[in-house]
Amino acid sequence: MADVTLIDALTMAMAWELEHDSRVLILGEDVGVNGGVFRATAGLQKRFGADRVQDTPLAEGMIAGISIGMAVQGMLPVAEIQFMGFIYPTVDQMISHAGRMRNRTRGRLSCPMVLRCPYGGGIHAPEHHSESTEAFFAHMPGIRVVIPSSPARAYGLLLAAIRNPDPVVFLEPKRIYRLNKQSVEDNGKALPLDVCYILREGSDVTLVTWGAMTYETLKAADQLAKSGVSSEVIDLATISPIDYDTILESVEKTGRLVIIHEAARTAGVGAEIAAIVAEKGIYDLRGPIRRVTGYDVVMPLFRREMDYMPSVAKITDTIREALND
Amino acid sequence: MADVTLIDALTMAMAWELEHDSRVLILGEDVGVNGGVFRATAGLQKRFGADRVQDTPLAEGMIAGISIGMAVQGMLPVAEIQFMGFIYPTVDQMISHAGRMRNRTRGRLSCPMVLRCPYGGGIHAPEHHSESTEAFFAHMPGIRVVIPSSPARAYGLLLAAIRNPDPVVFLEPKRIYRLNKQSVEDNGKALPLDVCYILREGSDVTLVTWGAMTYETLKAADQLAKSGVSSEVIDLATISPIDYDTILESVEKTGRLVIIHEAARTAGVGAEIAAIVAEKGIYDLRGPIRRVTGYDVVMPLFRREMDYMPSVAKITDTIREALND
Amino acid sequence: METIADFEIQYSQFLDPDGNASPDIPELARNTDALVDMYRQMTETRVFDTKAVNLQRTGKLGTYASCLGHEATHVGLAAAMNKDDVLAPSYREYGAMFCRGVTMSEVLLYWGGDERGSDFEGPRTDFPFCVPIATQCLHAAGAAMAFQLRGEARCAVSVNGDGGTSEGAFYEAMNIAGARKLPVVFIVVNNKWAISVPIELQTASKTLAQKAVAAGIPGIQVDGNDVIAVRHWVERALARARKGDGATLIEAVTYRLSDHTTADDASRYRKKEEVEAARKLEPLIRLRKYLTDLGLWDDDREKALLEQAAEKVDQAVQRYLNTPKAPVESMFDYMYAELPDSLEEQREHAMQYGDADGSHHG
Amino acid sequence: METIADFEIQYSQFLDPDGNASPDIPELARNTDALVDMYRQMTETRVFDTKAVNLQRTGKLGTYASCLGHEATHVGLAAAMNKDDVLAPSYREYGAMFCRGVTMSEVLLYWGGDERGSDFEGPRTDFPFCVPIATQCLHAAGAAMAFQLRGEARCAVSVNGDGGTSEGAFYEAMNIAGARKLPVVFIVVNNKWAISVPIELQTASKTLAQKAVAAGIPGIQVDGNDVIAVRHWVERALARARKGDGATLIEAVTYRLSDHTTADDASRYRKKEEVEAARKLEPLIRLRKYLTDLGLWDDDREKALLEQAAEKVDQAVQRYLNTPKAPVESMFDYMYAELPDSLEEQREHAMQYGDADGSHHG
Ligand SMILES: Cc1ncc(C[n+]2csc(CCOP(=O)(O)OP(=O)(O)O)c2C)c(N)n1
Ligand SMILES: Cc1ncc(C[n+]2csc(CCOP(=O)(O)OP(=O)(O)O)c2C)c(N)n1
Ligand SMILES: [Mg+2]
Ligand SMILES: [Mg+2]
Repeated sequence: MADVTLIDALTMAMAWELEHDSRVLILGEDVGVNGGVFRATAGLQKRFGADRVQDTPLAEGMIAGISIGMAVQGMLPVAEIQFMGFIYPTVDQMISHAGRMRNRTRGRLSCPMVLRCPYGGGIHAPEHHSESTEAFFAHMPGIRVVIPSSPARAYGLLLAAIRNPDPVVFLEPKRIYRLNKQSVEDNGKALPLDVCYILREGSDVTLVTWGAMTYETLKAADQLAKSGVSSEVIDLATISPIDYDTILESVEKTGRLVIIHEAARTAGVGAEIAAIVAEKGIYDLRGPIRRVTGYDVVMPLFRREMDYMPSVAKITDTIREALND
Repeated sequence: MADVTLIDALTMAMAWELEHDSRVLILGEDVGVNGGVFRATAGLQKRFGADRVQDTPLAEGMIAGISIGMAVQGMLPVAEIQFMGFIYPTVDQMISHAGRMRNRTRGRLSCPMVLRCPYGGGIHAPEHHSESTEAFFAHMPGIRVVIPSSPARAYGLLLAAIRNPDPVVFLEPKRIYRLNKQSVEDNGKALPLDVCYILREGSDVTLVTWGAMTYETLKAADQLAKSGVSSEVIDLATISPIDYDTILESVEKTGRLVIIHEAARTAGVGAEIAAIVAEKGIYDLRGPIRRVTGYDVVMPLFRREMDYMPSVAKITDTIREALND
Repeated sequence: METIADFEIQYSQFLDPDGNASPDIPELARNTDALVDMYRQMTETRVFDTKAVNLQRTGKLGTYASCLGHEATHVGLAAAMNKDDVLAPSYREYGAMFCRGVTMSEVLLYWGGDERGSDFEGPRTDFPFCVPIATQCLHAAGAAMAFQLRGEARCAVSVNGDGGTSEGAFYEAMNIAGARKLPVVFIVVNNKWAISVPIELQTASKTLAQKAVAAGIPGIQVDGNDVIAVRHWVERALARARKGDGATLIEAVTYRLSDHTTADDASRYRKKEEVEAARKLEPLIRLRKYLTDLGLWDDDREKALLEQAAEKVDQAVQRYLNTPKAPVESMFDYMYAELPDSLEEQREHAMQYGDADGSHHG
Repeated sequence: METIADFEIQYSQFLDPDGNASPDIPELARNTDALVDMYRQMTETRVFDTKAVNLQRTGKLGTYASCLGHEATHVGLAAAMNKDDVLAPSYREYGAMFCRGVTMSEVLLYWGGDERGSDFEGPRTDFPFCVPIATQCLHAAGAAMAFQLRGEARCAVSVNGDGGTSEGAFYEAMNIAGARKLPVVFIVVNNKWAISVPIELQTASKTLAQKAVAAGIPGIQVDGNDVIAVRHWVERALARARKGDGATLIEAVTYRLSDHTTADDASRYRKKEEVEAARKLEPLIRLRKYLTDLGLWDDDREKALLEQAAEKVDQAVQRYLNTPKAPVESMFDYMYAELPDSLEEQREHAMQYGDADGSHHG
């Protein structure tokens, strides 16, 4: 039982799988000698060799494309895209092939790959280094999308993603890579890939969020608890497919729903959650479904990035409005 | 006043702009001598020359990238992507540059380009030729998304798209390219880019749809009218930004909302409409917001494609359910 | 100024259009069984192709991409491969796919709008048809990397067209293959046209073989209508790859004698004369002449082969036409190894409506 | 077998590391004002670069990408351009941007997290910084197409790194430039490293200049630490492009003497010795020696230049540090020519919360 950060937990999970399954390999830009620009793969090449932890040339479409080729031929590639702002060249391969190989061949072939990518803002990074575009991948049939928000979930969900027989886009909230430590047992135990997590139980309002925003959301819940507001906080964790039973049960209990995400609002994943509840849970709702999200603008350069993002204040104010319905 | 099909109207609009604005040029695969695989640019190269109607090499990322370069330097490129299944290599250029040039340079530069692309299924086409992924572009800040559903709107909206000072993704419902004719005056009059159209007034239920699905939806409305159901049918037309006032007013009147689109359900544009109404119009709703959409699967090859798509039966049944709320 | 690197691109042809063999014709030209077998494959492919076009014309098949004129390139490249190598085709390499063991009815099912056409009975690990141009080049590179990592003596072969050489994916695949000495052969079928775009508009590069220079791998141009040249150079490239010496790019120069697909009308953009001239160079004539000169072929054998081929094709067509639609729910059942709960409801909805209710247009 | 195409890649250096001129040194080496001016630009750039790194270390600037060692390549390429040509840079070509008229405070604003850094006062039509690797190559090709269509005698110049040559966009841009004879020059700055990935892992291609062969355009490799060679060959390429003879690829070989950015620690992946060896080849030393030998330079002049440069940089830093944050709503106000109604509400929401309330982490 070691106390580890979220990023340490990811390294542990990759090491475990490299150790226990010879089909697993890591590839990406700077993942080898350098151990990744965020150090997620630090030490892995030294330990497992340059064949199994490979530095690739600089081409994301290539990384996705060869990962598909390898996965179809029996390997379990875990590819890293350095930042979500550079994931777009992979979109064609992911939607046109990764998500289709199994269906296209009626199960003759499959594509068990993982595309890892740090995402989100708030680290004072340069342009294109703060994107949150999980909605693109959530809209792709055949692709699973997973986002951990704690060291333990990072470990268990990444193991599950690597072992899953289908392609998984695994997005890592880099703002909380090293935010805090949690004791995680390195026991190779995976977590399920289609359940969300109730981080805090409550009865007045349901707050659905994921990734780094779980922290703003929990803080908002803490603040409001002082004034007697009981919030239920749900970490979506598996963005696609969505476990909406848990969300619907919670809304049935609370009657109020606020969705918080960092991505731009329009056609974000928050809209899907709202749509599901507006269909299946509408009679449980006491008032409007509200979203606290990034705005429909380009993520500003860092002097203004925090003004773009949902903040504790924005969240608490929105919850208060909801309570007045 | 000529009676023209939707695709004729697009050709007319491009011809008008080529004629009246020397900055306009058409480019894409097979758009020149061949006049486009759907003939949308038929005759334009002969009339305006190979400089202004250019056949490009086969590379969609290149087509988007050089269009951006041209637009930034004062041209008004109208690029054709042959099918939406091949639009994915443009995603990087569209989100990383087209939608950002103006903001990134504080207005010093801009990107007045149009990316035209036939989309949607139902024409018995081969694999990858039937995609409806408008949601990707709707989620990109700085990009407008427009979908016409009649010859008149095709003409007026394409003119507006070409004249718009910002990038526009213009998606063409190819299944209805030649479905029927309408008399359209070739007068260079553009339509506004952020209003939706009420195709049919009604009081019992609001049906929001776009593209080819307007036809299934209108048919469903006709059928139900026989049993006394009064449906209001709205053609969204401008997918981004969304004119939600019209939708909210309609829901205020009808109290019921059914959204119909061909794209896969999860994180589709229908979810955004549901989310907006669940926020701003919830008190007007008498029951659940329902969606009749493509399923969250890969568009099947054509023997089964119609089973994937919303049909008049699926729509009417869903509306009947809504009426029982 | 000093010269720090230089490159030469070679062209190879062993059988000229009249079936005359060049003096340096390789060993395999003496393997008469192999020659006859390739001729049979090429002929069967052509008979199949003609039939498929007719099926489309009579409404019994969807849009179909003819391979007329490509038979030598397709059969030659597959004949050079080992059974356990993998092919990453694009969409018109039937001659190659048949050699690999894909059945004619599978190809018809694919163009007939049925996914089961890609569930190849024969080559279980070959990649399926690939429509997004040049994306398969990366799959081949990835497959080669898998073989290399596992220490298997297998190779991957990808096939794309002249138009495909304009896509970034094509160069990215060659570059990683070069950097890693991957056991892969990239075959570019230069049939002079990408739908309506002639090769001259596609690139300023004088040959497509020279694009290999960008990746630091060897490139060669061969007469794609000469099955001996194609097979010989692909065999050489595969042997080299298997030895661990890395990737090769082979440009096979041929001509698309048909429309791009049955949805295309090539008369809009190219001259009859050009097509007629190209027809004289087509691959079957020269091989038949050569076999005849060697006393390995005559009219009777030809007649017998054509009958046999017609019968084989008819059987495949019957199998295809007699294949009932897959059940509606099949669109869900292969999306994931395990169907997520969230899709159950949609699956039931689809089943409830069964077949399309015909409310659609066009 | 016949040879159907051959290619040679040339290397050019006029000033060796010790400042000795080769006999074939071009005309421009006699333009003493030009030489001194380039030396001044290179020196100012280096002084700026050192200062920027310090600003980051002291928390006054965000992540910054140093250009240490690239000064000759950057200044040389821009010195070769006409004012009305356009530059499509990546993110570290400050020497080039300064020559083009971008101000030092603009560069600081950009790395300081302020969009106004890309609202260049000087070169209004130059492309802004471009972070997504190699995407700018296509913008340059598009710009060149615009100039060609309008019949303007202008050229576009794009700059990317050795790593950038692995991206498909780089090849797609060269290919269209070749096919259309576009007035564009592609400059590849081979500084041997792409963050931690050495050129040997990036590609098997012996030179990066030879990648031009794939597009049928000329490619040449020059010593990127020799400002005379860089400027000369870029001038030649631009003249050729202006004449309508099309695009050129120029590989400038230099070395990244700094970490990749201030967020990087190069000691993790490369040897001190390699860096020390490269330092001996850096561009300022040799030019200073050459100028000194020509009697155009001495210690007093050097001292004066350094003081002048320091002052200029300090002024820019002050301007940068004194620039207040842009208003919150500025994140909305440049998204569209006209803000859509649907964004009004979000804009007001953002304004209501004004500055960040500090509730965030990290
Ligand atoms: C990425 C992509 N863009 C466009 C298309 C549409 N398309 C199908 S075939 C084709 C031309 C391909 O030409 P080439 O590569 O020479 O192959 P050929 O058809 O001649 O065998 C085009 C543009 C496609 N399938 N994929
Ligand atoms: C498409 C893309 N992928 C990854 C990155 C992250 N990244 C920034 S710089 C860099 C290395 C670039 O190397 P090179 O092209 O040689 O340019 P250099 O930094 O050496 O000047 C990488 C991988 C990026 N900016 N864009
Ligand atoms: Mg072709
Ligand atoms: Mg570099």
